[in-house]
Amino acid sequence: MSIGLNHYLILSAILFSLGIFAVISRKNAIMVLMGLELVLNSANINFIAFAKFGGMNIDGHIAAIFVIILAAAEAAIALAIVLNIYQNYKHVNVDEIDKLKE
Amino acid sequence: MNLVDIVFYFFAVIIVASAAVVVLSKNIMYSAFSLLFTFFGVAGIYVLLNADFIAVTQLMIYIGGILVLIIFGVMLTTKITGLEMKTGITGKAQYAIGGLSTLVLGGTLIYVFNSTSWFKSPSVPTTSTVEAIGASLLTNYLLPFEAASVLLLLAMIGAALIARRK
Amino acid sequence: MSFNFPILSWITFLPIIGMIAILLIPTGKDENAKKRSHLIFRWTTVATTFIQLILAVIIYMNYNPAMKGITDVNTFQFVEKFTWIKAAFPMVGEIKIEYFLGLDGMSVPMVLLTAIVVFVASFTSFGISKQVKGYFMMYLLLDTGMMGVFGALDFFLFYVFWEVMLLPMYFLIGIWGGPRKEYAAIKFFIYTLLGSVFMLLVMIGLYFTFGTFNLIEMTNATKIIQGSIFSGLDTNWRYIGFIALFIGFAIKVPAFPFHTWLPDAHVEAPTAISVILAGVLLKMGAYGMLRIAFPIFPDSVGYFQYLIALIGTISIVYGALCALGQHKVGKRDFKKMIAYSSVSHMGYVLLGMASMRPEGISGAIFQMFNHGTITAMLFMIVGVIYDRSHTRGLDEFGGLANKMPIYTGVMAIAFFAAIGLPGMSGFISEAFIFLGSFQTFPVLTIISGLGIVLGAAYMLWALQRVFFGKENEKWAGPWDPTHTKYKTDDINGLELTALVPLAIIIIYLGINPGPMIDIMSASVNHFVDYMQPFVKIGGSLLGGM
Amino acid sequence: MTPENLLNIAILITLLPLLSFLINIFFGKKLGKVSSYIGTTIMGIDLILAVTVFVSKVFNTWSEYLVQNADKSLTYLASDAMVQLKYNWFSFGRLNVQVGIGIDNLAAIMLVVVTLISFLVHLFSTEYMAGDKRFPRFYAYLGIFTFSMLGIVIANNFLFMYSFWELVGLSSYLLIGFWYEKDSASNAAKKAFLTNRIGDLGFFSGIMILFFTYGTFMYDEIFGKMATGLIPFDSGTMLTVAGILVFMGAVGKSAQFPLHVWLPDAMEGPTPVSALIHAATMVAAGVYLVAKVFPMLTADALLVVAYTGAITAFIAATIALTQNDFKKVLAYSTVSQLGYMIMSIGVGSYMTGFFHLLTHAWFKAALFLGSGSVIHQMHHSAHHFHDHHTDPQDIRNMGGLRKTMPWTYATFLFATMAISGVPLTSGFLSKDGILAGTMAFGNLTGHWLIPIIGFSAAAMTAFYMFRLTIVSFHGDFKTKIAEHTSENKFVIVFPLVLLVVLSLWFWYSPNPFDANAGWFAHKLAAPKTAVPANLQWDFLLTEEQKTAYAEKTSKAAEAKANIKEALPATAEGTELHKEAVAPEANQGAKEAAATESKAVGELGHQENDLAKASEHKAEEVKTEAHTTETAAVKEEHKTGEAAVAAHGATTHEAGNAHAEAGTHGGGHYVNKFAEEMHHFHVPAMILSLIIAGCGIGFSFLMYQFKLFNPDALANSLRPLYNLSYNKWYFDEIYQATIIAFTVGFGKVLAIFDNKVIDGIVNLTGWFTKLVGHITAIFDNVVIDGLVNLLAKVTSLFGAMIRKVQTGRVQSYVAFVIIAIIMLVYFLK
Repeated sequence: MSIGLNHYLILSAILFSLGIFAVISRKNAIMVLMGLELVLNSANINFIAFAKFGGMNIDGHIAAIFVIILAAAEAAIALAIVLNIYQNYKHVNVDEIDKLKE
Repeated sequence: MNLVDIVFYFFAVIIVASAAVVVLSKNIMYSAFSLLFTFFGVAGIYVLLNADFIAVTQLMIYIGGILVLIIFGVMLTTKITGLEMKTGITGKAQYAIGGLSTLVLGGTLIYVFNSTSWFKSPSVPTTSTVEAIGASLLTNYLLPFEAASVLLLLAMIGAALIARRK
Repeated sequence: MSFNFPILSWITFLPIIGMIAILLIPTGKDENAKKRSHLIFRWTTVATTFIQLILAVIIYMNYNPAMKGITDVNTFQFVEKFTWIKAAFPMVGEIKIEYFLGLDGMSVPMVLLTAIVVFVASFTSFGISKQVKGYFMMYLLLDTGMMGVFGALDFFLFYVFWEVMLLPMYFLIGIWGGPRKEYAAIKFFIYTLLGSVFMLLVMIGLYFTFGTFNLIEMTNATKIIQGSIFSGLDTNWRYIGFIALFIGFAIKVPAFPFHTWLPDAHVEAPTAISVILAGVLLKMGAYGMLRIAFPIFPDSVGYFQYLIALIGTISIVYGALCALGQHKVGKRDFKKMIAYSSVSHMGYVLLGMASMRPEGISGAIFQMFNHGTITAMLFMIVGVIYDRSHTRGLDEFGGLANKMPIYTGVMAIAFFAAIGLPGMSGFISEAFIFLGSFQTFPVLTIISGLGIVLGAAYMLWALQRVFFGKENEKWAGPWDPTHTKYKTDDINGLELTALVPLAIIIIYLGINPGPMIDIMSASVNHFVDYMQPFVKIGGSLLGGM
Repeated sequence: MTPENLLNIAILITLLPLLSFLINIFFGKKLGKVSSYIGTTIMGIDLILAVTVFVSKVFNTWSEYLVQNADKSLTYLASDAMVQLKYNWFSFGRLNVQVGIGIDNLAAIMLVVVTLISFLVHLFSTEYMAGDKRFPRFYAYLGIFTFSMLGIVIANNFLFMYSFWELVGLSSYLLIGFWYEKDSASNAAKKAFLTNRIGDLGFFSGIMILFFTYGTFMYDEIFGKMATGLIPFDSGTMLTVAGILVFMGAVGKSAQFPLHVWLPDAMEGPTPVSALIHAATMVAAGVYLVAKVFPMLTADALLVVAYTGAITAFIAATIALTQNDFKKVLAYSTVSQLGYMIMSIGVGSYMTGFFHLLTHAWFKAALFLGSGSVIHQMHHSAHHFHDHHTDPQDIRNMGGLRKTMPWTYATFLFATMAISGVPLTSGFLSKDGILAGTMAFGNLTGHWLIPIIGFSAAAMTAFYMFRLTIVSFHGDFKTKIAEHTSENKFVIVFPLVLLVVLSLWFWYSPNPFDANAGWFAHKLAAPKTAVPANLQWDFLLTEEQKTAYAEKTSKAAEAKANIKEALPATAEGTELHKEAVAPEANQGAKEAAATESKAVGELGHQENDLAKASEHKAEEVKTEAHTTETAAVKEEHKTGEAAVAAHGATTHEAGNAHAEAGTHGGGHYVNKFAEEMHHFHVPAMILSLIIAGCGIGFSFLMYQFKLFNPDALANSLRPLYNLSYNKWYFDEIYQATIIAFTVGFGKVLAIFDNKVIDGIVNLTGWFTKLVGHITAIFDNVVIDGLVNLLAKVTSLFGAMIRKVQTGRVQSYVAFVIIAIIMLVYFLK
């Protein structure tokens, strides 16, 4: 069986799951961020895979570009927020930041 | 197994392995560095999928930009020396539940991907995608493109504003 | 149309530009900066309205009086038309609303009038000292609404402008008004809103009847969708629709018995707003009838023609008597008297329109224009002494002719114009309204003639009480002993700037009404031809009453 | 002079005073005393121009002329009757509104009257008004008055006439209220304007009727169309009504009963104004109007006019008998004389009415200016003594002024003689003519009341005018104020002398006893009436008109008779032809039926048969009727001829009468009235001489020689005296009825508006508010209660679920993941 669409999809599924796991389980906000990057990458793999095999062609590429753009913006903002949190709490532990509870 | 298969598996292994390190490592620096390999592998996959432009973009933005940013973030928020480099987990119960649900999720996804009969079009001849991307960005996708530009600008300003020390 | 520049949109939305400009100019913090910024607001408004006036004059110059308009969509001028809102709705189907502006002989005088009155009233607004920024912004918004109403040829667009005009008016009366401003503002608002609700209902009904909001297409009976609410001729639904529209517009005119908001609104409103209220807003009611109610429901006009003329007659005599009664009852308020005289004068307009004769309808439109200029003058004149004495009581003055000779001269022009003295524009319009309406309703016309006598009576009464006789000791000294605000006792240059142009227009059109009559005659004749099969024109002496 | 030049000069004459107005109103303050020179100079030029127009119009014959400019907006027309221009002012697409000016002999004479008197008043006022603080303003007002009055004079259409009519009202308002600080003056001004407005309402209604019928404002076009038989609403009554309505304008302006009340009050204005406006020109405008529209007045309308004039003349004369204010006496005398003129035109004596207007203008202006001269001196004198209580206008304070003011006295006396109708004055000529006219009218119609009133008013006029002269000028000084007076300056005396000279007979007729001998009577022949003959007095019609009408009526009668004749003939024909035609008809019907029967059944066949037959028959009958008709027409023609013959007989008679008249006066009479007037010329003259003599004599006996005590006479006739002294209580009656009613009604309506109409609105508002309150309570208790209940239940659940909310982002993500997985499996 030669490498086809499904291979790529499964790869992205694994990557996605790992990313989600990082988001859920890790304490450090930056780790959560890294998990998110993984999730985004997995999505991108899907786009490109569909671009090649599913007939999305250039549209898939464009979507991927926008995802990358988003990711960049997200990273910048998120890190700024992290820095801000750090300034306020002197740590970046997500589970201890539960102001949302109130 | 032809060459393409080999290359695919090579990159797949790199991706999965390094991603696992990213997720599971206790030392945040290790995670950050292994993220580099993940991104690199993904870029390889892109090349494999004839997405040359995206691959280059991946290298430049993710590795050259985002990763550097993340490492900066790590540096700025973590004391380099001592145990502080290690990051804890959110608690045993959550860890377990998270792991379990992630596994189930991954399984489900794989199951879904496999059981779905995807529409497949004949693969197009491989040419450089750069020209096509450029053309469609400035025609069909002009508005999203402009919006994205504005978004980036805003993100830049916003980041600067938020991170600023009061 | 060789005129490619979208002049109508410009003239309509120019005030919005002015408004945004005022919005962006900050009000100063300290006293001096505040004063300076107030000055900027004022002159921005004056500049905006002046450009508007120039545009209106350009429109007037470029208007081709030979083209008839009214029901013929191809002979409208300065047309701007494109689809504005197009949306599909479940149950209703696709709704298409056009941005459709255009002018014909009926609207050109109104556009010109609006530009003139708004420009002139902006000078009168200089006295406003409270929340100057907000005032001028509201003022300009009001301007846009009024211009839009006279330019719109799409019912929906008309309605939108109609409502746009309503809100600033509410605030202008409610914030910058007199002691009972809230009461007056709410009364005005509710009355007018009631009228707009009627209008809205009929508008929706008409949409289902014609499948369009285009006012011109609505005059084409072949476009009626069979079985729809207003289909057929002389059906009860058509009568109801007409009455609803008529009431909606009659409130604005205002015709007896829907007039009671007017005295209150006038008494409470600041001078400039009274000027605009009387000068332009009242015309919108009559204009709406001519543009919408009459051409769309010609059969109902035929059915109710006598009633319309009767309402006109009652308004004339009733308004005049009430104005006369102001001299004897309670607080004799100058503004209230003029407000009632407006009821009377707008009654002439109704009578002229009901006559369905070219003379009568031309007279009615001309009367609208003239009433706009004359009443604007009258209110400004009241404003002049109110600013100085802070009272408008007719009994509290006397002998002002000696104290303020120039003022008295200007005022005499306005008063005699209001009486309908030959040589002033009011005479021509009233005379031709009567000549027209006499042919259709001889008896009503002769009864209405009483209005001329009564009009002279209350005007001269007021004239005598305020200006002649002995000077009231209360005002023995100069108005402003410190001479900071008023250097002399007589009217000042700014006020003259506002009044003299109006006086010149009044006298010029009284001697040479041709320029105004020519503009409208083709349209009016076409209008009369169009209405002719449905209405009664001319007749025997007693048959027509 | 070409018509264009004539008309251009006329326009110039009209506009020059406007120029004077503009100069004086805008630059008056700077000009000061100079404004009077400007005004007077302009009026002098105006006068010269007016005389030019007068001479060239009246003493030349004008041939027919018609010139139009390129776009036909301007037309010059001329005929001997009138030189005029018509201008398209503006148009309503189809309907052109034409205006224009026209000079006929009437207008040409009026131009001179107005400009001359205006000039003299300007001159007079330079002295009289000197020192007034609004001196330039006075000249401005005089200017605008003269302008509008000239506008009335030269108008050749109702629209212009009405416009200037109103403007004259305005300038009169301004001038009466010139001293507006005085309440009485501003009241009088208002009263004048409003009273005139009432008349104008009628005037305008009349114009509306005429415009509706004829579609034009032009006199000549209206009269022309009227003469062809087009009348308003096809009703003679409406024509009469239109005439009376137009006449209402004159009633207002010329202060005729019942709208005469404003004129005496108008004496509050400066005396020169009274002379100009309220004696000579403006009040005469009404008479001028009636003269202009004379052709359209029907017999009934003329009768109304005549009686209005007569009643006015009588009432005003009786009031004038007892007044003590110098100007009031003159004012009532003016009203009375105006009544005379109106009456004269009303009885059909057109020329004498206008002649009296002219002569009256001179001597009444002289009287008023004379009174001005007196009052001026009395004022000065009172000032001299610092006496502010003595009324300088009261004749009881005068006396003996003959000695101090000889020129004034002489001119005043002569003018009094003129107004009283003493021979050798112009007043005698015109008054005599009027009285002859009324007598002729009385004789022709049986309305003898009019000449009786005419003569009694003449007697009273002579009496009160001499009373005025004797009391104020003769005898001894009654106060020291009177004693201190002296003769006025030249500018005041000169107008008096000039006016008195103009009141001599020779200007108008070489024969001091017969006006008909002069140019005036020839140049001002009554215009032909335009009214259909059946609506006009028989004696005012010319022979041609009568013949034309007779022809017309006979034709109409013929046609009527024809129809009547034809009707029985038709019936007869039907009967006769029934039998004769029947077989043929049957034949035709059968044929028709045959073709039809194929399609139609047997029953239908029969019906068709019948129908066809009757149709056929009807046609036959029609033809027959036609022939009968022609016969009838022939027959009728004969009758018509007979009628014409009979008419010829009358005409012949009239011709005889003419011939007779011809031997008498050497003239040819246009109509029976003229002839009758000639008959009554001598009796009227004798009677009027006797009556005027009686009046004058009685006056001398009572006031000069004091043979009777006026007070005793007054006492013995106390009710009558009071009635006269209080002006018949007109003011009081109007105040109590019309004014009180109107103002009261206005008051009631204002309250009604405030309380009832506005009350309804407010009540609606209040009711809506009440409903709102109830709704609010309902909303608060019930609806809000339900909502609150729901909220409570929800919050209960919320408290339970709350525990799940950790506030940690990651737990939420975990929940989401779990939820997604569950969704996938459950929805599968």
